[in-house]
Amino acid sequence: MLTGIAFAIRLLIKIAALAILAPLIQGCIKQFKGRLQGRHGPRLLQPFFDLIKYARKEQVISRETSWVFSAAPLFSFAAVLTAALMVPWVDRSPWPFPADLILFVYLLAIPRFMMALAGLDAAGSFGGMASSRESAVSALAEPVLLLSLLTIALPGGSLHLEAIPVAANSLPLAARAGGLAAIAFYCVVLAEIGRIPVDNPDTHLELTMIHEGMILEYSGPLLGLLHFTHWIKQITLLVLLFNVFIPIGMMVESTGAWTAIIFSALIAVVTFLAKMITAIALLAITETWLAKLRLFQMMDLLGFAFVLSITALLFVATGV
Amino acid sequence: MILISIACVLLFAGSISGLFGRSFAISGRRTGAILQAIGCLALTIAGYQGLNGPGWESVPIVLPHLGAIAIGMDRLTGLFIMLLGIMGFSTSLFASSYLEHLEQRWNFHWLPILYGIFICSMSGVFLARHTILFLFFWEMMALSSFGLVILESWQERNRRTGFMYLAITHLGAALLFLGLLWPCAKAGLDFTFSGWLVGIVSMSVKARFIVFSALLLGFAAKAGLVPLHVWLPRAHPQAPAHVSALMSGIMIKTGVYGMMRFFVTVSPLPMPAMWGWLLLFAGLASALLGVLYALNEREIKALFAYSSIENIGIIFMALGMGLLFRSEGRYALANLAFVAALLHSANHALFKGILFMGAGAIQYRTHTLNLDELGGLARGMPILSIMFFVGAVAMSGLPPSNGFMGEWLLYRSLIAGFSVSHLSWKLFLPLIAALLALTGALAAAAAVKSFGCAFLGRAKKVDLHIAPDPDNYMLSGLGLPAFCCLLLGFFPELFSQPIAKMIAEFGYGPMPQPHASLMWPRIAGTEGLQPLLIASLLTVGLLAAWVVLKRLSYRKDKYAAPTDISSIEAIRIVDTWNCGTPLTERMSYTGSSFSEPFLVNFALMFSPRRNFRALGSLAPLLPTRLTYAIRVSKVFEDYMYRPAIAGILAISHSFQRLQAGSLQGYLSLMFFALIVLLIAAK
Amino acid sequence: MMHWNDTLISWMGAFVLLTGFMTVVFRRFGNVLGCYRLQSIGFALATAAVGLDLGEPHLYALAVLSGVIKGYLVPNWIGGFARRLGSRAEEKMAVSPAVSLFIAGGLLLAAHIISRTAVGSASAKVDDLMIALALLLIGFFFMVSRSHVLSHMMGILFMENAVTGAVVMLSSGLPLIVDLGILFDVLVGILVMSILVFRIQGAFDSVDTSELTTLHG
Amino acid sequence: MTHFNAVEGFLSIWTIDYHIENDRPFFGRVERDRLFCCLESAKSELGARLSMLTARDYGRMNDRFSLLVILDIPATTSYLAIETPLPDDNLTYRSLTPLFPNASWPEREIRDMFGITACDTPDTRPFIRKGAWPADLFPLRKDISPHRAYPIERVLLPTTVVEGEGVIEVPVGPIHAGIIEPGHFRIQVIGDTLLSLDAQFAFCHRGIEKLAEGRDPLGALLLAERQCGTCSVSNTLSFCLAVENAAGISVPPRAAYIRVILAELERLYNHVNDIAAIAAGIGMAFVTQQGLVLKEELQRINAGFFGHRFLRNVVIPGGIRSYPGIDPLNEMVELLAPIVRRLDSIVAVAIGNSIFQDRLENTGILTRSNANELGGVGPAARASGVSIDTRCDHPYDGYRILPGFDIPTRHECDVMARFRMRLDEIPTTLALIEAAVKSLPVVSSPIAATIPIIAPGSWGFGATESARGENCVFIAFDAHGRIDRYAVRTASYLNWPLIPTTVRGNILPDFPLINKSFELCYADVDR
Repeated sequence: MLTGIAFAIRLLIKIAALAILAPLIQGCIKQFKGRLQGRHGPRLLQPFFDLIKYARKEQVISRETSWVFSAAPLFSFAAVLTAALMVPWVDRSPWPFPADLILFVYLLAIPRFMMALAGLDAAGSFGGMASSRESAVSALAEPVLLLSLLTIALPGGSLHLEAIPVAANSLPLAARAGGLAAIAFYCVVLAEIGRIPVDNPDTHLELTMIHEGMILEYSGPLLGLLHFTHWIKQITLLVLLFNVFIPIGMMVESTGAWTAIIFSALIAVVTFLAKMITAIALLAITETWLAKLRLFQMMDLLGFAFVLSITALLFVATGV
Repeated sequence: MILISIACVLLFAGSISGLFGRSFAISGRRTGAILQAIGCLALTIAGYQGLNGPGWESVPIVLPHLGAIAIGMDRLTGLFIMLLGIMGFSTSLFASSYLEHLEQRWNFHWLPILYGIFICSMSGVFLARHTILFLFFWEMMALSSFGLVILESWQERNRRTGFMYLAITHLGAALLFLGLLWPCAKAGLDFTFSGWLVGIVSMSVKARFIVFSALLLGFAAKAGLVPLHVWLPRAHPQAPAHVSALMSGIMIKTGVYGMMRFFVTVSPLPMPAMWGWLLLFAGLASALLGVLYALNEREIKALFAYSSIENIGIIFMALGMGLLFRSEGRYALANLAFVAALLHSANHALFKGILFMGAGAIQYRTHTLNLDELGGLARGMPILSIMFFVGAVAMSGLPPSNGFMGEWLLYRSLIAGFSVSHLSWKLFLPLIAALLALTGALAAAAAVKSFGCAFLGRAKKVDLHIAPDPDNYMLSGLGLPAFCCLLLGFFPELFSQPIAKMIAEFGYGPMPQPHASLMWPRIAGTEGLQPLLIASLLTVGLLAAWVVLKRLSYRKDKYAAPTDISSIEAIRIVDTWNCGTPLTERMSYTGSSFSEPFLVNFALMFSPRRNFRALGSLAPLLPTRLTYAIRVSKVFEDYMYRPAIAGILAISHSFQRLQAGSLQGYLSLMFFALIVLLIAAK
Repeated sequence: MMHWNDTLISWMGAFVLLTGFMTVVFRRFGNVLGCYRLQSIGFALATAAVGLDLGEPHLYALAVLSGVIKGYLVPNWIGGFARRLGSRAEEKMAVSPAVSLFIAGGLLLAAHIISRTAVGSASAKVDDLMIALALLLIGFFFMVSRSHVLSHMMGILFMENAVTGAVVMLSSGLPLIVDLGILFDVLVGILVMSILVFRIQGAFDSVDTSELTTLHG
Repeated sequence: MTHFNAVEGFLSIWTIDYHIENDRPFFGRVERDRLFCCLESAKSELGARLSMLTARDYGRMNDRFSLLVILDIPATTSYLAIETPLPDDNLTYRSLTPLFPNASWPEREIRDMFGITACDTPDTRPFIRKGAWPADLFPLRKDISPHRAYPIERVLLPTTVVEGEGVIEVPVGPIHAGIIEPGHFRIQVIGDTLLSLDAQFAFCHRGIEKLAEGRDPLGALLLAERQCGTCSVSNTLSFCLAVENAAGISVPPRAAYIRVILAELERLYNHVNDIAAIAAGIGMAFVTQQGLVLKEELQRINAGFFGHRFLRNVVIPGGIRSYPGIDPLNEMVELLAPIVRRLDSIVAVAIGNSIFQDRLENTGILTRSNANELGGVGPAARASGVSIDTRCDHPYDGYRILPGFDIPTRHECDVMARFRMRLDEIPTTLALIEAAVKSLPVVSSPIAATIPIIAPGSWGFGATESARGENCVFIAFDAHGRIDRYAVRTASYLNWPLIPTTVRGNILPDFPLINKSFELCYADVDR
């Protein structure tokens, strides 16, 4: 009973943190990117204002659409939220929750599947185009996502996300395998959250869109939900990148003295925030430094990531 | 036993309508189909009992020389019989309405007859405990399905497909004759399964290798494993939809059944690791090639046929993992892999049944299966689209569908291989897991293509007004497997527990614990999924979002008069954004366009040859006519079968030259033959 | 917990391998040159770390020297020279980047098997040897898969890097004079090759070796 | 003078009557049935290029309509105008498209506006008319009032579809997601492979040519200036040159130099803008933003020294209205140099980026023969090895007197070549501005010649090089010295048809990039 209540409280805290941090991180990335490009950039809180604006708008829906159109954002949101709750943020204590790695990868496939369908639903060519591109990109991204995480998880023998850092018992990034897998994972993160060099999140140029193309027909609250979903996915993958490859400062087990727990929790939160700031800087610099790859050279980028994770696997398999 | 007899009687009773000619078959269509459905229901019950309860064996006939012709029921048989029953029930219900549009065919009366024989022979294959009987039913199954495939035999192409099917299936059967009868002969002409076992134990390693190779080739040909798959994507789309559903759902699983029966349950024999690797890599090749070719298909049924090859590949990968683990003595993990194989077999039967029947329903209404011509059906057929959607989700292996539960087990067993301290295991198994993820993502793309291009967007060449939801018979035919898909997604242990028990009864290692659905909260230190928990979390998220959205959507507009209906629901219906131009059906994405990026990305596999022409007097600058065509090569057909056939033809031509017709020629041939014989006999 | 210079060596190993993989992806000569630059710096750092590990001061000298020469001088030299040739993108790749990547992965595996049989799987040197061998093979593959003379030159440089890297990693370096000799040899090699390339371009108007298939008198 | 003799010989063979005057295009009148053969011979013997094809309505009872072909004879520095009277009962002529493929658009336009039909033309669709007025109404005829309103329907032209399974259409425009002018591109694709492109324009046709009729030169000047934003100077200059040509005057030297400065300032900010736009096409935000900053600075310089960001209200027929004086201009030249240096450093970032190179190189290849046959002009044609530049070929104003300057060309023919082309032209532009400022006479001579009363029935022709290529204007006056026919043909109008030949076989996401590498103007087509 007590564990149940504790679980519920942790769940609620995490949901609240997601609701605040996911849009905030988006705002920070945009702001920082703007600064790097010599612009002022939008306000940090702009994503919140956007959400409020979307919530107040009426919905404009195409007459060509079917039930899939309205259902897709809901399914995507539910799946991404579930996946986000699986990822450990500040503590590594076991989560009474199926935080299975394969499940995580497959949960992230649900929004892609649903949004690819939604893109086709409105009968316009832009949506279809985006769906087909998204399917092609994600087909290449999925094996790398799985393999780069597996290389870290396999030596420990557990596929549970919060168990991965514990199992590795050191800094995975410091080892060869960890470093290579981290680079591979970062490439996939860029592809998954639709950032340059794979997709340009700032463009609405009809012919080059991937993620924006699929949500072209959405408006009002549903569009807000989609953006929110996307931001949750973004923060989840970034947290995963940092917590798996640099599991520094995370709380281990909530036993011991009262003050010690509070102290370690404080440290965990501070390191977490530091990690997020690094992530923001990393993304913003990558996006300013690179331009968008040609559509079919995505294969090269993701193939590169795949070979890197295979190399990491080789190091792991030989036990060095 | 009684249930089986009842089922057979009912199935044949359903076929009777066909015996009295076409007009009688038309009038008795529904009655016959329902009789057959009830027969299948009896099969389901029998299978359920077999799966859960103790088995039985009986000897109806004892023949001279052949001994006791035994049939029997155990958990393995029970599983497949139950699947056959469920799918047979659904397809029969479906067929009761679906057959209507086939009534114009002159040979319509053959349909119920062959269909009855087909189901009966499949259950015979599962029930047989005697090699001769097994092979008899095997041949019956092949012949009846051949008959169903060539029903539309007035087209030359269809006849060729049929004969190709017959040729490969007979080649497989011949190998099975070798693999089944040789050990029996070794065991003193004891043709029962136990006799086969005795024979195989007494054989030398080399002979055993030949027997197992023959069996593997025979079963793989039936299952459609690469490279013996070429018949499958041609034969399945050609049969009527409900038959395709059975062929893809159950018939190719007879290969899996055979593998389980003759490879896995042969207790005393250690299988070398080579067999495991062989199955693993053949399965991987099937899975990848199958799904890639599926993506490239524009006909829905052909797409699903290739997807069947993919799923057979996944099942064989699991079988291969099981054999691998056994060769290492890791019996618990091996059992897990076998559970994965059987669970995925069951899952595939269910969702492929939905998808094929859904394709049939589409064809029934729109008379086309070309994804480049279809589109927008979801608005006319919402219920069908939802059922098809369930099938598509399961085909993509997304949680919380049953497809995911099967694939998850396979992932688990692949990854568990990392604990074995061989470098090849540690390196290849995670890699194969990654490639399985690639397959999964590509399968999801194929599912998006099939569902999206058929049900969403706009129809290209089809009048949607004539395409409402099909009638209740067809819908319930699809509904049962769709329901089962969801049920197994939430409660996979309904199937996996009996399967685990069955595997444990093989006598190796402990009973695997594949799923633990209702653990709440998680028991510390356990690895596993809680499907119900995932499903409930997903549902809670879904509902929360839905409620919030509904509140936002129904918010009253403060500026509008309260009587204004449109102000209550803040939703406006508009045209699709099309840059200010009217939307035409040519702008809705087609299947070919959807899969084009895959063609480019996997050009190595497809080697597409594009032919784009600009015609007209001022052609490159101001063309008046533009044409485009693409041809994609199929690796095994273009580089293996075609050269082989050409080679055989060339050889037979050269033999033909011997038939010169001159007497001296024949005489000299005979002379040479005589000399050769003399030398050989010395 | 690994000592920090072990970590550095380990990291540099992964890093040079990464640059090796990157070389086969890039179509463009400038990027390949950049990879070479990074790889040379990586090797120099690894050399320095090995020197620190073993307390061999001559390795520091070697690290500095090779870092400056191969990480700065040689790439700049070749870069200017490529500009004078006016080379654009390497358009004729016999194998597509994605496929070359997988071939490179296969070469890594082969290198692993070879180095295991050579050193014995228990030795800690397996991975170092594997990386060096893999880079050697990748450099060779790079030469095979490209047709531009400059790429061939780069392939030789990559292979040279791998050889010196292997020497340093495995035997903690040869006497300084030998290493210097190798370095000098490379410099002379580049000089000779660059003269040859100019001669080839003067004679054939092209430095694409796939077009140089007939013998000229 | 041999070229001159060749033209004269040609005219004497083919024409009914002809005029040769200094500083004016050669002029000849050809019978309708001989027109095609005449042009065929002009193309083969003189190497003529079609510069302008339009029609005139004299508004009288007999011999009312005539067809006007203006050819560019590259060997001479002059143009050749050929007029063909059309019989009133049969307003047709043999299509010139097989001869000059770039005649297709003007032929369609002439049919829409005058009702004069080309026979055997491969493309019979309307060009301007989009259902906004009845098919039997021809707006540029004299009996139609420009002030009548018609109900507007939304009509798209049919397009040539690509036959083949699974081929789909992608419509882009006329309403875009960004702030772009209205052009409609109907693209035939299979997946992301672009098979063919059909560009349709004139969704915002303003009838400028009709509105100019009946105005005096100063009244029409306002229209010419506002035809397009980014080619304002060039269009005005062409207009003024045509008026001056008709009036037979030349501008004072000070005005001639200031006009060069204006034209080059316009080129400069356009090129900087195009460079930023190409970077935007591949999502290279840093280069885009910095490029746009520089463009803004250049436009502020325009505003600061000439009073208008688009340099309007300076050029007038006969000269210029005003200029800031020599010292401020010297100051301006000093302001320009650092901007160009900053541009160089920004561009170096882009060109050093391998993704940038990968995206631009070998993308959107405009072959030299296609550029030649379709009569491409401007930096786009020069990037494909076609050395064509009005400033050299037909020098006007200050370009006649300024010392020689080089016109760079490139031969790679791809987007990168067009990108670098603009970079290559910037030093020339700077040098020209500097030279013009240096040569500016100090003495206070007049800055504008007075336009005399223009002789009834006289006509003039002017051509200038804008940032996109040759912009031409033909003006004819009526008996009262008011404009009777004002015909404009801009560089964009000639270069748009190049794009479909360029994009075929590329991938769809590269189309915006290729489009931006031409950076053509829509308003110039929808004039």
